[in-house]
Amino acid sequence: MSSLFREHRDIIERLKKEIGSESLIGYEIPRPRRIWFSVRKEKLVDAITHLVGEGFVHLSTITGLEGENGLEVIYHLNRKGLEASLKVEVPIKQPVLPTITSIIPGAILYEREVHELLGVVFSGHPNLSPLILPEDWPEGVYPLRKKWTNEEIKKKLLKGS
Amino acid sequence: MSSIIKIPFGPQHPSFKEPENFMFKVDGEYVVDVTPRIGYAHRGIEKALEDRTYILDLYLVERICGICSQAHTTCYTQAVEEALKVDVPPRAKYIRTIVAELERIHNHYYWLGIVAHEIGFETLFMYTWRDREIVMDLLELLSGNRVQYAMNMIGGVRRDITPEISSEIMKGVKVLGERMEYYKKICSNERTVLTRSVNVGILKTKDAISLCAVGPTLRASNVKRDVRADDPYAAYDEIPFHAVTYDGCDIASRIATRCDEVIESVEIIRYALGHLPTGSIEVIVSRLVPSAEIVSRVEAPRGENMHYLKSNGTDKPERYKVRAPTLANLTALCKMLIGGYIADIPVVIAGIDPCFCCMDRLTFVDVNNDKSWGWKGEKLRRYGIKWYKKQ
Amino acid sequence: MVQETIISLLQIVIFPGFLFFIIAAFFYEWVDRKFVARLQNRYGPLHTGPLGLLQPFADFLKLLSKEDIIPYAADKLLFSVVPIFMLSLPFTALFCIPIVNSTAPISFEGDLILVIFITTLIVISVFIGAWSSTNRFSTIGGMRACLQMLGYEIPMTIVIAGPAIAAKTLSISKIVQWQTAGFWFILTQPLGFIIVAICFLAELQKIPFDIPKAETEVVAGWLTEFSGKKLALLRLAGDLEFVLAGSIMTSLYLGGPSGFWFMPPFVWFIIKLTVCILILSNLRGLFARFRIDQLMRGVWKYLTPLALLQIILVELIPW
Amino acid sequence: MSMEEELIRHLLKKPVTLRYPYEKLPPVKGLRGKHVWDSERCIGCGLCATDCPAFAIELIGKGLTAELKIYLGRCLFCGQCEESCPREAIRLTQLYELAESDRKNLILEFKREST
Repeated sequence: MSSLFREHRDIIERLKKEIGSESLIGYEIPRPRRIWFSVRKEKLVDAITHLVGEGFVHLSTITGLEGENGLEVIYHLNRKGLEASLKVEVPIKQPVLPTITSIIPGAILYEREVHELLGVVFSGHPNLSPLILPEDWPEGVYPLRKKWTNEEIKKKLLKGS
Repeated sequence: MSSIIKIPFGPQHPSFKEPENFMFKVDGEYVVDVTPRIGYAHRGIEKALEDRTYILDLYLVERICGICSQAHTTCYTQAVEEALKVDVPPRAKYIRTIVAELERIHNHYYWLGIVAHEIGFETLFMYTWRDREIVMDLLELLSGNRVQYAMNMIGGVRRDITPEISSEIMKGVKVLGERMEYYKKICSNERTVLTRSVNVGILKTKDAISLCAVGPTLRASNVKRDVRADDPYAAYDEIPFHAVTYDGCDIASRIATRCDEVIESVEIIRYALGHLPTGSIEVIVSRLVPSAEIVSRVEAPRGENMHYLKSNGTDKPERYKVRAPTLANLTALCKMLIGGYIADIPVVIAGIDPCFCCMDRLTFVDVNNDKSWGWKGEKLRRYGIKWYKKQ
Repeated sequence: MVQETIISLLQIVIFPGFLFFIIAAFFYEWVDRKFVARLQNRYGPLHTGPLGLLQPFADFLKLLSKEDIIPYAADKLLFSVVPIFMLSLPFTALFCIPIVNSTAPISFEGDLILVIFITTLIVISVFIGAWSSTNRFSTIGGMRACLQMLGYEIPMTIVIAGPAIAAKTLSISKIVQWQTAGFWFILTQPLGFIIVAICFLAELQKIPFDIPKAETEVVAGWLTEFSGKKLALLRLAGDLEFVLAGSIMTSLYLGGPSGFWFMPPFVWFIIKLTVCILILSNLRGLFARFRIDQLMRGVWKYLTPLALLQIILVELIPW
Repeated sequence: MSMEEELIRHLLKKPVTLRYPYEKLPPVKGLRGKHVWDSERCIGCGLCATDCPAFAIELIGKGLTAELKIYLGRCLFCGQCEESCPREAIRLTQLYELAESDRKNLILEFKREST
């Protein structure tokens, strides 16, 4: 088991060297084959390119959620069973993140989904059109945000139609 | 440049079992571009998961998809157990693996019937769905229900495998293995099936990796990646098995991959039944889940199933994200469709075994703003034929 | 004098005439559905009448009672004429087939060419029906039907000429008489029999070649807009075509109503017809559907040369 | 290589389809069907009502005089109520033919005999 943990720690060290230790806010290894990073917004693209270089080619998905202080976007990268989750915090007032579709083409759909349900704008995304919700979904209503509880959305929809 | 025509492959279409709409740009018989317009079966499950307790969520997660319900519940219960730092008794892990493999057999028989129906092979469709009854009866015997098994519970499994059930499963599984070998022989030698499946819906290895495809679609493009082998869960670390890969990158190799996977599942079930450890099958757990962030992955019949749980100490999850396999295969599907024949669209779409209600849990729409006149239903064959007449 | 006219009138209307053909059409649709069902390990029609025998008739009645919609943009006249026209074609062709004895009600030198012309006319009327119903699916289905006809018509015509050349006549009745005297053409021209079987499958739009009606791609093809009485007539026409195909195969290759034992010729004809129908049904349960381009390539690359080879063989082998 | 000999072999075999109203398979032992309620055992704790994913169980009254109303129309037959009941008061039987012509019959009313 320890060899596994040592390998995880090596990955973290290499990433720390790559993007500088101050922008790697925190890391954690809860169990074998799982690593959690949290990275500063500016260093996101470098961290992703570095990890892809390390072999984390498969992007399982991008999770978006509203944490205590602003929106959190988590990139779940995967290499042969080892799941590295990269967390990035985004202020709720100005949720903008650079897109990673140039590095991993498969991310194109996940980013559009986070954009639509959470309101995070991915700059440089080929076409950031809405993805899941119907065409007549009112502007600015992001269902996965805490503010928009079910009653709120119902009220908005009924008022809109 | 001959006329590019925009054709909607309508939400209501005989070859789709669920509402799904693809907007095709077609240059004569060849597909130039495809944009999926999905979301018809979107039920906002993630929002619903957040305001229900963990016990109620179990049954909501199970009903994300009709066929891969065991995969979703295994993934869910594993996530919650990891958050609770509870270790499930080994016998429960083995039972979970057995039911998961039975469900894989069930899914692949179902899928083979659908593909046979798409290429017009009615007889194979009838035969595969007749043999699927065997595995559904086994599951009913084991769990009390043919489709939504409700076998998993947070902290273990609800029903035990008695010796008679285990011998019954052994008998049924043997028949299933032989029948699948016969179907594999048919699908790889029958001339009419080959003409409709070889070099159809090509997904090269390079594209499969870069577009993050998952499951049999990925393994049929010669990429050896299987969650059961790489990131073993339940009892997969103690059960010897190898991931099946083919290098044909087309529908024929996807058929062969799934046939081999059924034969592999038969071996797994036999081994698991033989080495079933004794002991209890469940552990009583508290209803309040301490706060944690968990990523749990399972190899569903259609591909890698990923759940993300963020718990906050109460009895309701704070955020629960589900990413179904069909969603990952969607970009790969668009790649496959482009450049292919129009007549092959139903087969190629059926090739990735799409489960739109899985995917619609969260899905994609590309509303192109330029003038796209919506034809009811699907008229793309007409343009294919007109192009043929000119040829 | 009056008696003969009544008898011949009865012959035309009742026995080897309309009523018999309609009953034969329903019966053979039932045989086809039951046989393919048994091949696929299921029951097939069951509850209407003994062993589901009346199921085709029940479908026919049900459709007659259904609402008959003419699409708004459709060409009204053509749309209503086509079903009747399509029903009359197989009838006329069936009269040229000797059933009771070895001369058919209509038999003149060259009725073989009339029958082949009628099979082509059927496809033309399919196209007119499809075109007049201005539905996208039906136009696609109509186009596909014509493309398919381009494919199978030529090999079928070449191969059917085989028995005509061997029997040195162009009348089906004389060919049958020649076979009753001599031997059946299936013995000397087995290749011809196979090619005719495949071409009739394509003409009847059965499974390997049901591209015009491929429900997974084109909903119901050219049949999409027809409903009610028109659809009932069209389905009946389809069944009659099925009987027509079977009877052409029996009369050209299996010697029509001729048998050596005590049984009357009519029973022999029914037995041979059933055998041909079962062959066609078996083929129906065996294959997956071809794509339109594969069909065209397959027909032009394999079927037509084989048909030519068959004709050359007929020439070389004297008898 | 075609399925020809397989088809012929099945020609004489008995078809697989089960003609339901006339031939019925015996229900499997563990089948989850219609509910049965045991009034002595039930202590009216309401756990089944809270744990029902489809909110199909309604508890009337409290404690030992509680009665149950089950909406079969909404029930998933998942067996969670059977699972959560501390006293095994509610059980799922093997009765699976629950079709009704009238919606009111779909509501199971479990009353206590008023002694």
